[in-house]
Amino acid sequence: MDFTFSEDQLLFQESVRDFLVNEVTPEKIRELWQTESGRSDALWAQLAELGLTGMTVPEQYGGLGMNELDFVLLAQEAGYVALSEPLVNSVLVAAPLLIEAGNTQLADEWLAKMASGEARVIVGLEINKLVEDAHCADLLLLEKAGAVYAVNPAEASLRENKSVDPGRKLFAVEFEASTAVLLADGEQAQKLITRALNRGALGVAAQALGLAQRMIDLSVQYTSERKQFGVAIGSFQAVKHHMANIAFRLEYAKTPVYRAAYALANDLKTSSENVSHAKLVACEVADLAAKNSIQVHGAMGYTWEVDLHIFMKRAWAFNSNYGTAGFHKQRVATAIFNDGAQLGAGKTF
Amino acid sequence: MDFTFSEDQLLFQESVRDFLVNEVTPEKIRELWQTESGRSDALWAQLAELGLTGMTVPEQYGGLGMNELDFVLLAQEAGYVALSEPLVNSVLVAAPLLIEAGNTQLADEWLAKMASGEARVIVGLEINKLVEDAHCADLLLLEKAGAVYAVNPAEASLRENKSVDPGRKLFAVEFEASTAVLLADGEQAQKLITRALNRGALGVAAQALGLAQRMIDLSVQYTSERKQFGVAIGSFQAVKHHMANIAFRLEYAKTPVYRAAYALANDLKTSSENVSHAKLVACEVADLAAKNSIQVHGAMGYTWEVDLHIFMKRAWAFNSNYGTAGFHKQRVATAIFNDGAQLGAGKTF
Amino acid sequence: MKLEYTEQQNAFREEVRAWLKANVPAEPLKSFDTEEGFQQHREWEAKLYEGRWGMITWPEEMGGRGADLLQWLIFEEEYYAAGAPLRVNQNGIFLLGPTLMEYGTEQQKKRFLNGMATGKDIWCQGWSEPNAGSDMAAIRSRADLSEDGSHYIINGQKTWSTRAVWADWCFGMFRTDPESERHHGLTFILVPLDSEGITVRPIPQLDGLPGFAEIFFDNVKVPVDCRLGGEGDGWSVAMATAGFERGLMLRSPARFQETARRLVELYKANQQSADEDSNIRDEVMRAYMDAEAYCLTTYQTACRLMQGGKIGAEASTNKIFWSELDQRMHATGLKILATRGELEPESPDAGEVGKWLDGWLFSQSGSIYAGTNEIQRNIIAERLLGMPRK
Amino acid sequence: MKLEYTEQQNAFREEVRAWLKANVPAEPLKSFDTEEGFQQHREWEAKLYEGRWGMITWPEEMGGRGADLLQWLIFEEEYYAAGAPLRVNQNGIFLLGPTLMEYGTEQQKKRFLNGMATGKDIWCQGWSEPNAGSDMAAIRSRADLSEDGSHYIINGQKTWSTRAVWADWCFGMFRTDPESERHHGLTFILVPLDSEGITVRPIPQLDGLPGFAEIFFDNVKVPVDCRLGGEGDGWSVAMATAGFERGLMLRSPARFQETARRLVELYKANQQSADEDSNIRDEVMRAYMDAEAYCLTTYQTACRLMQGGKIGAEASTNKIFWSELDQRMHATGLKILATRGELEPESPDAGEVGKWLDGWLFSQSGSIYAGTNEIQRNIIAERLLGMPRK
Repeated sequence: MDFTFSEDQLLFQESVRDFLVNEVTPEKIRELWQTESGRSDALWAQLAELGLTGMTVPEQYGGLGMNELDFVLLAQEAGYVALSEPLVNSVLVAAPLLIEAGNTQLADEWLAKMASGEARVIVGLEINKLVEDAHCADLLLLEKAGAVYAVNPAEASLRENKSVDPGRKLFAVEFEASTAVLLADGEQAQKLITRALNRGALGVAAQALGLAQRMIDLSVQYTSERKQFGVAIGSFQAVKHHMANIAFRLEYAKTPVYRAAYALANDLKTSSENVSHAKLVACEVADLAAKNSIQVHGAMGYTWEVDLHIFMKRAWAFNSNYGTAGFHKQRVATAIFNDGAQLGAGKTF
Repeated sequence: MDFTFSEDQLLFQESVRDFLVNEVTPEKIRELWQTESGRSDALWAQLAELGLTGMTVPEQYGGLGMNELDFVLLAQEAGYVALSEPLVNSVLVAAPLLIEAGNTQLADEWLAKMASGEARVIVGLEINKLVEDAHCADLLLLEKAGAVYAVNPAEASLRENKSVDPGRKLFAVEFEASTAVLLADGEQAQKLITRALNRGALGVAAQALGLAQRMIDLSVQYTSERKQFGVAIGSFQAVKHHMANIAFRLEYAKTPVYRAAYALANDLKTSSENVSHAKLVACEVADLAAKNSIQVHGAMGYTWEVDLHIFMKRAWAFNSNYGTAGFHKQRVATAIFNDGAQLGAGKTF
Repeated sequence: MKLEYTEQQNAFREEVRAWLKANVPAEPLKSFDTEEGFQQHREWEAKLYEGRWGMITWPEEMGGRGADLLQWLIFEEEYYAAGAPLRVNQNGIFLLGPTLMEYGTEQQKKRFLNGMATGKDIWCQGWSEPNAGSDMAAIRSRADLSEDGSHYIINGQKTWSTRAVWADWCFGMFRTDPESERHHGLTFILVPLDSEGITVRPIPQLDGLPGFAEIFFDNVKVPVDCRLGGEGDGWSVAMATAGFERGLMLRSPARFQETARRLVELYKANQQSADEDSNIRDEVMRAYMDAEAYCLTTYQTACRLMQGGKIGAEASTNKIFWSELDQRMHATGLKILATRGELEPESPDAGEVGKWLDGWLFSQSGSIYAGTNEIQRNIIAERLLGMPRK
Repeated sequence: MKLEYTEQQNAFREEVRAWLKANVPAEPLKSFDTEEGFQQHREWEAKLYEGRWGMITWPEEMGGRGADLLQWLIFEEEYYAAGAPLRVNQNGIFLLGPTLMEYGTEQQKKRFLNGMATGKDIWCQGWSEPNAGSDMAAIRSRADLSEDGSHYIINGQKTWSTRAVWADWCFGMFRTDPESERHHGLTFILVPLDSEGITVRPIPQLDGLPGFAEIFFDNVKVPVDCRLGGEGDGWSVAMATAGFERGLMLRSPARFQETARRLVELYKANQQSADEDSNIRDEVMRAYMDAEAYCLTTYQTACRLMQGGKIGAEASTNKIFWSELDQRMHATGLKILATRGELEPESPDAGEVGKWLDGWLFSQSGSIYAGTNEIQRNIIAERLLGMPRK
């Protein structure tokens, strides 16, 4: 029994954090909002150089051959800077799906390019209705009517939708099955989809942890500097308690997320319920962080100018991403209310 | 349109409040806890003298012939002192039920005695499972298997149960229908029971308002006197906000209670939903008052010695009295989710 | 207590309803945080004025109807039920107007009230300053009387001034006694926004639109007859402006009851998916009950005031209740919309849901402006409950 | 990360389980807040000691098993799952014991540890004073060294001393330097409760039982060899006692996981009526998830500590989380029980529900004792987040 990350995992997290905090600054984010695609090839290349885009790509394709547990802390850091490049989905959803689909020709064609950063492979699951970042896809892996297809973006039509979060690019995607490669249908497709959904939800959950931490940091900094009635507003007990309420819940959202990553990495039978627990509490704490942070920022928090909204809007958008609270509650309920459920002390591991 | 109480109603409230605060002190309550019956004939006689026991008894029987709206503020005051005498139920539930049952012989026999304070008539509805104060009843009006009976207490067997609130006396009551007078069955019984239940729930709601106010008052007093870290703990913002959170909700629980009283007094079609709304929010605010009050009292609030628990336990016991939150939520849901529901601006009155 | 409308009240409601039915624009106006929308709303105000519906609580001789608070509530119920446009000149007609009637000279009333009523002059507030958000007594912008006593010279900065970007006038408080502290030495002054030395810097809000602005004053000359009340009396004039009756004008129950009604509809239309999260049903029900309670308490207060009663800490209990209710209702709406909840109204796949996102963003400000809810809680604890200040 | 038990850990669990199965009393013991129950629990402690299960984290030579934190967690899981009795001497074995091992002289260890381990000596705490609840630095009870230096003379009053009514010894802090302020000049002293000059006044708690007491000291003579650590070092000795590892001993996840499990059962047994209030299902699910999260985080912390990590503000996040979870779970339990929820366990119509009411009452103290949750939130804000103190 060891519920800690390895030295290596922690060091990797630290170096990725340093990179992201320096490179993905609020100023850069605002610049990218002004561009057509909202995405940066240069940044993507840097992420590839760090080995990140190939984290889950097998070594034979030039990747690192790592798993969900190796990546979860990095996804958290991606959330901390509200990264908009499709890194988390690429690592957690696209590469594993491509591998598990078992089409060696496609795998051979794309995995090396994913690892090198040459290509972005984008997954679209029906649970999300719209496909994020479909516009910058080199290959689309799409769920449609219970089957999974590999789609050449040139054969798909995209209809853009605007999210409240200017960093999210959402598209309704249509394609003819006849123009695509069928990867799986029936039961196999269901399996693939469930696993992709779990990984996507884990990615959202991990990023939500980072978002919550960032909003705490921004708020603590703001309230320590901003004065009212002659003192820093961060010295008011009501302001402190708003922050403490995020912080203590965050501690109890992290471990469910790590456990979910572990479950997926080890293909445990409890994966789905663990992921749902993680997604629920991580999104809740990010949501609370948004609520309390805007409140302690006062009118400043309501502006476009202060950086808080970058993270707040991402947190709002994440609430229903890869499954609403209701969807995940149903999965947890199924696990704990069934008659054979193993509950109580000593039944956790 | 006039949403205010009359001068007379407010003056009556004031005089009853003065009486109760002087006569039903925490010291007296603790004394009564030590007695076998827990009830005081002397106090009951005083309540009768003030005209209270006959509030809803027709004038021809020596009562005041008043209605739910005339009484609601007084029920609130009864809650403020955590009165244990069965006054609220007698006025709101027993007398109206006896009148509406339409058995003139029984009415002639008992109503005058109720007004004069000579007799206590106690109602037992199945929704409460146990019958409060059955031990001091001169006549029992009991629901059983869809019918309503008048039962001579001598023909009933009582099994005492202990409530967390030492001021509440609860009894499982059994009787043979053959020894009782059948007052109503079938549809008529249903009507009587629903009306009695609504009145009982209104009584609980009104008392809950008083309880919440009392807990605020006790807590404000305690935290203004008690010092920690060199200052009155009531000057800490967290303590203030605990209290403010009760106070602002209390303002928005009062008007639903008054509206419910008005609806019952005027036999409006919305009575049931109005009562349920009132019961829900009034019990919630009393529950919150208990929670926040014990917290600001610190360890003192956890003792038997400080008066807070007298009111806190009554609030806890009221939560499921005359219908759980679930029961009342169902009634509200029925009203607002049906397809013909008249909702929105301008539809309130 | 009589919870029934009189015949006159019912007739009044019918009259309002009929006029609105005939006049409310079929197409919703653009947001008044855009230049085009602002002009549309200004025109709507003119139309309301023509029908004498612009400020019904004003006296008849000033274009109003001398309506009482209950008529106001009825008017608002019909107004919201009809989906009529938001009021772009509410700062003028509901806040400054009544204050002018109380503190203004005859000349000032003549000069300002009509332009306010017709929508010709749109007013914005100049309360907050960069370091005086919830703490108005910390105001530092100065107004110095010229040597000849003919005008004030204003220097300083105001911020969070709603709709200042396209407004015509600003009213606010300025420090006329440079030695003074806190709420002493402040004066209430009306400032034309086209004065020389004024710079208005739009502040984009959460939705990206410039809903408010900073106003910079650089030696701005304002004639003394633009002073409302006496020099140094600013605080008491301003407090009158901030009173509850005025608050009621701005946040009438109808607004929240209509949101609650739409939420019930939204829930019913999506019940199957919504019920996956068993809290949602409860939240919807609670929204309905709370909006109803807000209505009940407002009616109670209005009746009490009409009978000569005074306002206590209701302004604070009220502020907390409606603002947090508004946020909860919109949060629930977005939950029901699920993945559609994040879409901007103009998105092709958004459907009829944009209102909820807009409303959600707007609701965020409710717990902040006009004294944060933390300050309101302090006020309740100290003034209503008498807890020790420190 | 490896979330699987080792073979040794599994074997250890089996051993614990087998012993408990053979030894846990079939009939639940009476409450240890009654005299009879107290004696029953004291006997149970003796039995645990005989099986070397009394304080498994103690070194073997002191009757323990030198168990690590993970073994402790496993032990607790089996202990709660078996429904074994509450620990009447937890103040001694989990708080004072380890402190004695660290700060005590050899003679003191010899003298006190065995009686503590066997349950012969039950210890209570003497921290709080009437005007020093959450503010331990405000302690005013004095211990003056006698002229010959052989003993202290203690005067003053302690309060909220849990189980002091039937305890044998008290440990606590006293002011030995009368000139000192705050946390200086305090000394940690062990006091036999049968000393002359001691009066113990029981304080009845919410359930009417004397769960704690006030202790009055009137010229109580205590030999100097009852001092733990140096004179004036009380604060640092006490802080060691209050540390997280100790907290973990007292509030292990197993307790809350078993409550959550019982809550799920209660819900399933009453699902039809419980579902009338759609929140209940959600609350039950949340209770399960939160208890699980508490377990996960505790395991994480335990593993980190075993690898040489240090404790930060976890003691505060932990305190808030479990105490509020405990209250919520019991509130939900009572809601499900509906009208039965208010009944005392011995009531004929209560059925098997008394546990919930008892647990609810007990849970009320969780957010208050050992530093109220408001103080814990201050600590998180100031120490974990670095917010300004004032």
